Amino acid sequence: MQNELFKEGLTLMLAGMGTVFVFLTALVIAMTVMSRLVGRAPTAARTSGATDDEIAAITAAITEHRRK
Amino acid sequence: MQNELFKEGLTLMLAGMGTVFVFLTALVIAMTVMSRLVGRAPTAARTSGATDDEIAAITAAITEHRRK
Amino acid sequence: MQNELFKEGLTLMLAGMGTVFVFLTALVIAMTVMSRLVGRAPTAARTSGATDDEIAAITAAITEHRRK
Amino acid sequence: MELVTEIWRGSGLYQITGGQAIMLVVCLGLLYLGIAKKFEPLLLVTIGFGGLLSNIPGVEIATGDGLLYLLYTAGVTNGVFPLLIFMGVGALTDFGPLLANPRTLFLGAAAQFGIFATLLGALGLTSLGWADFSLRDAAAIGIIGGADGPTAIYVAGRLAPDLLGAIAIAAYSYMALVPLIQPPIMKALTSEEERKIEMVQLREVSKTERILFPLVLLLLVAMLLPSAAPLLGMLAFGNLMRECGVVERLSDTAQNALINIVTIFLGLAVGSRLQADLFLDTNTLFILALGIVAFGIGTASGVLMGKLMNRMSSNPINPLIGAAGVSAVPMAARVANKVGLDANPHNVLLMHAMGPNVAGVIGSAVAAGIMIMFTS
Amino acid sequence: MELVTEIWRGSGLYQITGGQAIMLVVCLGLLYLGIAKKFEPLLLVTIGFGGLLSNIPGVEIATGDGLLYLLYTAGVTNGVFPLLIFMGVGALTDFGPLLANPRTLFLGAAAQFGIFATLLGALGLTSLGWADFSLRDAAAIGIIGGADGPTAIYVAGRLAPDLLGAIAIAAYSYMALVPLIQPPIMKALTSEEERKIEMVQLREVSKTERILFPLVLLLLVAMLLPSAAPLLGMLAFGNLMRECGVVERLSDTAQNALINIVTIFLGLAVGSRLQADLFLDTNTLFILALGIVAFGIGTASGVLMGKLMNRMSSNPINPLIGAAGVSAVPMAARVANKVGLDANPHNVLLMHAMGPNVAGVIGSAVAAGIMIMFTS
Amino acid sequence: MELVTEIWRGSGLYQITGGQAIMLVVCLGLLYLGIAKKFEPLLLVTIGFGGLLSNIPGVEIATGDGLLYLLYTAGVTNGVFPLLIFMGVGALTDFGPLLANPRTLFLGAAAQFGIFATLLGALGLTSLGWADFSLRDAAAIGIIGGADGPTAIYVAGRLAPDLLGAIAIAAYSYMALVPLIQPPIMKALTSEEERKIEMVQLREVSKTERILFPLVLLLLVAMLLPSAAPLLGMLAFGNLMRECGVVERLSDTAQNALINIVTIFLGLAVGSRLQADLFLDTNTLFILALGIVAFGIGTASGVLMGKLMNRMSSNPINPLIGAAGVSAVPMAARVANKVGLDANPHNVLLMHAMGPNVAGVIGSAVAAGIMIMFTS
Ligand code: NA
Ligand code: NA
Ligand code: NA
Repeated sequence: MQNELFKEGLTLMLAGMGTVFVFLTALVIAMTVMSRLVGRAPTAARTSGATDDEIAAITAAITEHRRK
Repeated sequence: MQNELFKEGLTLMLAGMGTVFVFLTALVIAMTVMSRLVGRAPTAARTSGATDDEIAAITAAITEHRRK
Repeated sequence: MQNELFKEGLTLMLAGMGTVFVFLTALVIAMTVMSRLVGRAPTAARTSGATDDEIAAITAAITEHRRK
Repeated sequence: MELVTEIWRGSGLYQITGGQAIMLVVCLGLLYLGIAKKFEPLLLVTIGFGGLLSNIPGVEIATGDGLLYLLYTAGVTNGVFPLLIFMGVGALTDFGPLLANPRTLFLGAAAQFGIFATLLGALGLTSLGWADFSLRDAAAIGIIGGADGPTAIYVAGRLAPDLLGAIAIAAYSYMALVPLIQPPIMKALTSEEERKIEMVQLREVSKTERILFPLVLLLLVAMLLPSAAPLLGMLAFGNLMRECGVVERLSDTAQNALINIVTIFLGLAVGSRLQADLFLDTNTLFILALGIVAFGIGTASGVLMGKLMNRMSSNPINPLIGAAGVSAVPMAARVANKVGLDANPHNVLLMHAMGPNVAGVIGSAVAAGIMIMFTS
Repeated sequence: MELVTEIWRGSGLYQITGGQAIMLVVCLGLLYLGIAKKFEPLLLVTIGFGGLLSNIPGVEIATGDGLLYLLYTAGVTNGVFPLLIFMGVGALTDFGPLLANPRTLFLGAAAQFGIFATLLGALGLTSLGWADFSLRDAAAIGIIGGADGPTAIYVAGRLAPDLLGAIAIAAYSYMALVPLIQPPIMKALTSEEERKIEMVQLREVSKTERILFPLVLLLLVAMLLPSAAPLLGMLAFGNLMRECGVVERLSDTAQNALINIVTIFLGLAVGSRLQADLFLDTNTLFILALGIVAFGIGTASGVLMGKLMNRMSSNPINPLIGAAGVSAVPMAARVANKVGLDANPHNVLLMHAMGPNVAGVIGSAVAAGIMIMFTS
Repeated sequence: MELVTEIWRGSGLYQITGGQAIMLVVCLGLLYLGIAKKFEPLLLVTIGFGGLLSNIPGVEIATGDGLLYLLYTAGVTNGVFPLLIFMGVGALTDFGPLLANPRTLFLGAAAQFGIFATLLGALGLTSLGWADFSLRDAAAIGIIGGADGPTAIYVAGRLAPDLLGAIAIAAYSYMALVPLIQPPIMKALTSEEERKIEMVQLREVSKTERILFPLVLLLLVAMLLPSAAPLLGMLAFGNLMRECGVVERLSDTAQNALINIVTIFLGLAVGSRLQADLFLDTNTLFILALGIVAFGIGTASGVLMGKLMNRMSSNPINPLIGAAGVSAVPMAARVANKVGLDANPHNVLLMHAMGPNVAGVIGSAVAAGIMIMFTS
């Protein structure tokens, strides 16, 4: 048994998942802060694909790329 | 006279034309067999450019590429 | 003071502007001669963007490239 | 007479090895899946045909100065092709749903557990003496669980070029099989009530937020995990071209001519790794087996994280959208939507699932960065 | 004063050689043929302009690290550009007429006799001591008779790079001259009755047959003549992308942006071989002379094979379509159609001639494979 | 614990230098100018983002085998990218106004004085011991005054690769600032009466003239100044494809897919020269200062030449169009038009200004050729 290598893998798993969560948590915070700062300034808002039409259009566009 | 070289050329000519015919004969056979096998299965047929319209369209398409 | 280098620059400036003018003068002459030779032969003339519509179209086209 | 012998000896029938014959059949199988079953056809058709070309005996196509080998060295070993594809994906992707609901990034994070569990699995096989994967090999195999083709090819090109063929095939095949792999796991881990949960409509996202998002992402990568910067940087660049509104001609080209050209080249180049002597190996079987485990674990951890978030959150979260966190854009989001509709015909989850879906792309690029940093 | 001398010595008027002056005139002639006469303009305009650039004295364009030299090494010596063009041609070509009537492949086979007769001619000139062509040179010259530009460039780049300029010029010029070269030969070898023969309408070809055809072609090449696999493989790949129906965006790009970019690069790169000291040579004159002989012999053998097949077949075959077997797609097919219409105004041969026409592309690629195998 | 330390040491926050932090801010500023102010967005967005990527600490992007470094060596040091852009510009440019009024070439000539004056300025700074520019450096800096991005990048890549980043930034920034830089100078040097001058309508230009123009230009370059042949040759090639009418598919691709792909690559590659240790330097400040002087002098000499020509000519010439001779197509022509309209609401100078505007492109390419010949 190459226990060394397996241990190294375990470390990498813990550090890896940890970093993924730390990074994405930081991104959540950064996006939230950014959105609030932007929200204060009056800007031309654009709907975020909330309608069914837009859902269809976006999916179609991505699908077209992946499926063709 | 470099007769050696010319003889080599003659050999290449005979072997070459021979191989071209052998290969294309094999292709004729393979295509025919393939078409028959496919023909047995019911498939959505598509006209093979047999109409005048299609003749025009195909020629135009190829011509467009070569002539422009 | 690196006078040598500065002098070399002066020379290059004189020679450079001189060559630019010589070259563009030659081009003016060549274009004029070419246009006259062509003018003799009867050719399908095409307006040189003299109308306001064309001005708009050309500017729009170039702008589209540079600005987008 | 001699000449006929020479031609016969030059023929494929004379020279072909058993391995090449098997690989020709395998590649025809990939083409069948791509064309008849429409499984990720952009890549399975190009990789499959590249594989056919690469197993023709006695001619330099995938070796020497053959076209496929030139493409492989020009764009795969150095990562150029996957990075350009990532730029195109960025130009094609709408991050609006993620901006409207940033918390779904956690779902994209959780689903990356499949990557690391698989890495551990590969090392476990090695510890047991069944396989012989190095840490770098295991990292590259794990990334299959990221369910993102260009990321997998990028990492494999860097860490384990010998395994690139098998890893790419596994990644694209399982991405195509997401509608078969995910639903049983999703149903097993959720109750009927959870699957019926309807989510609140997403808020509006302003143009400014859309423009700033790629820059925020890039700066965060730069500060926290530079080794993920090539992948996420090109994704952000493509998305900035898309959203900034002043370089539409570049964005169009990145989304069309350029990504298409690179896809053709990348597919052929990856196909060149399907040469029999590189591909036919017990390693390949292990990689295929580990890959499907990776997808399963990723799906499960995404769903479980969805359940956890639903309990902790004031706004209801349907745990099904967690399964979309594996990426496999947009297939996984559509699967989540479909399973949700089965439970509740009024439950349109698609847009909500797009958030974790694109979050999964970011998540696996982050995981790739960690792998590369840790093993180089 | 010294400076003026230096500028004068740097000028083209001071440095130009007689050969360069001649080549500038030759290249202007090529541009005239391409633009005013519309002879194969895609290649004659790009090659012609590349030739102009390459004969400007005293500047590195076609040498050193000049753009045209870089393009030449990047894509001509290794065959990359012709292979990508072949992929695009595959994506542009409809093999339906050939599938509807596979026997026309024999016409495409017969017309390749021009290739081998010319090879023999080149060696004959050498035997007589008039020229000094090696077997590889002769093979590359013969391929002009294939009437297919990318095939000629591919073979010349492999076997006789020194002759590439002359071979490419001969191939494209004579392809453009097909409407002048072929009709007299066609009329001399056929009777009025033969030219009036109407052919039965082609059968329908199913989508499945169209998809399987490139795969059948590839597998046959793999088994019988691997050395033709790069050319025919890329042709088959392009055609599979066209017909399979699931990768339309790749097929579009292969037919448009990609083939156009490569055509520009290939034309300029081939033009770089029109440098005076490479091109102005008695060899070039011999190549031009041999090339036209090749076209003539190819046309004649195609027509004669058509006569033979007409006698042996139950369905009537108009021998004129045999002339289309030289390739020169689609010009040769249109010439056959026109000569047929002259004899019988109701006789539309165009679609019937497209079969041998595309068969000629396959035939000359097969001949190219034999040449490469035999001489390497 | 060790691992956390390792991750922390791998992070950007740990590794970042002050210079990199400054450059990240500078690059965000370039993006702001490109996106919010719409200053030359095609290049400022791509260069700016490339600069961001290149200042991420601890990862090979702009160095080693990173993507941006590969792009830089593949297309900037050898001039390939700027030359392909020039081909696209040729395919996009209508030389009709210049053909209708060839004398406006003199305005394009005069405006190049900014180039040479700036060269002298750079050498003056060196003579004073303030800077340390070689003759090649000074020549590359001077070319900023040509107000033509690809020409500046081409010359800098050849003569002063170390200064390429600063030169490209200066060239594109000032081109974008033309509407602010030029009007005060134009108004200071002309009287109200001069600005009101209306010009006679341009004559018609035939298709033949349009086709012959790029050939005349090329042959003249070949005879008089071969060192300018790469730049002007590719410009002429693009324009010939545009005007000859027989290769529309190539012209379309040169104007769209190809120029867009190359613009993306060129922008990223130039951005790679914005690495802090290459860019942050007193030289950069001198280059930015000299660049704006170059624009000012070029504008002034164009206007003064316009005044001179107006006095010597029978047809009236509005001196404002002389300012368009700096190039910066089409911005400078639009500025001339606007200043003219301010003085006389019926005075549409746009088309008249397009002549000197495109003449300025030719003029600065000629100047580039002289610089390269003289300093190599
Ligand atoms: Na993922
Ligand atoms: Na042929
Ligand atoms: Na200029």
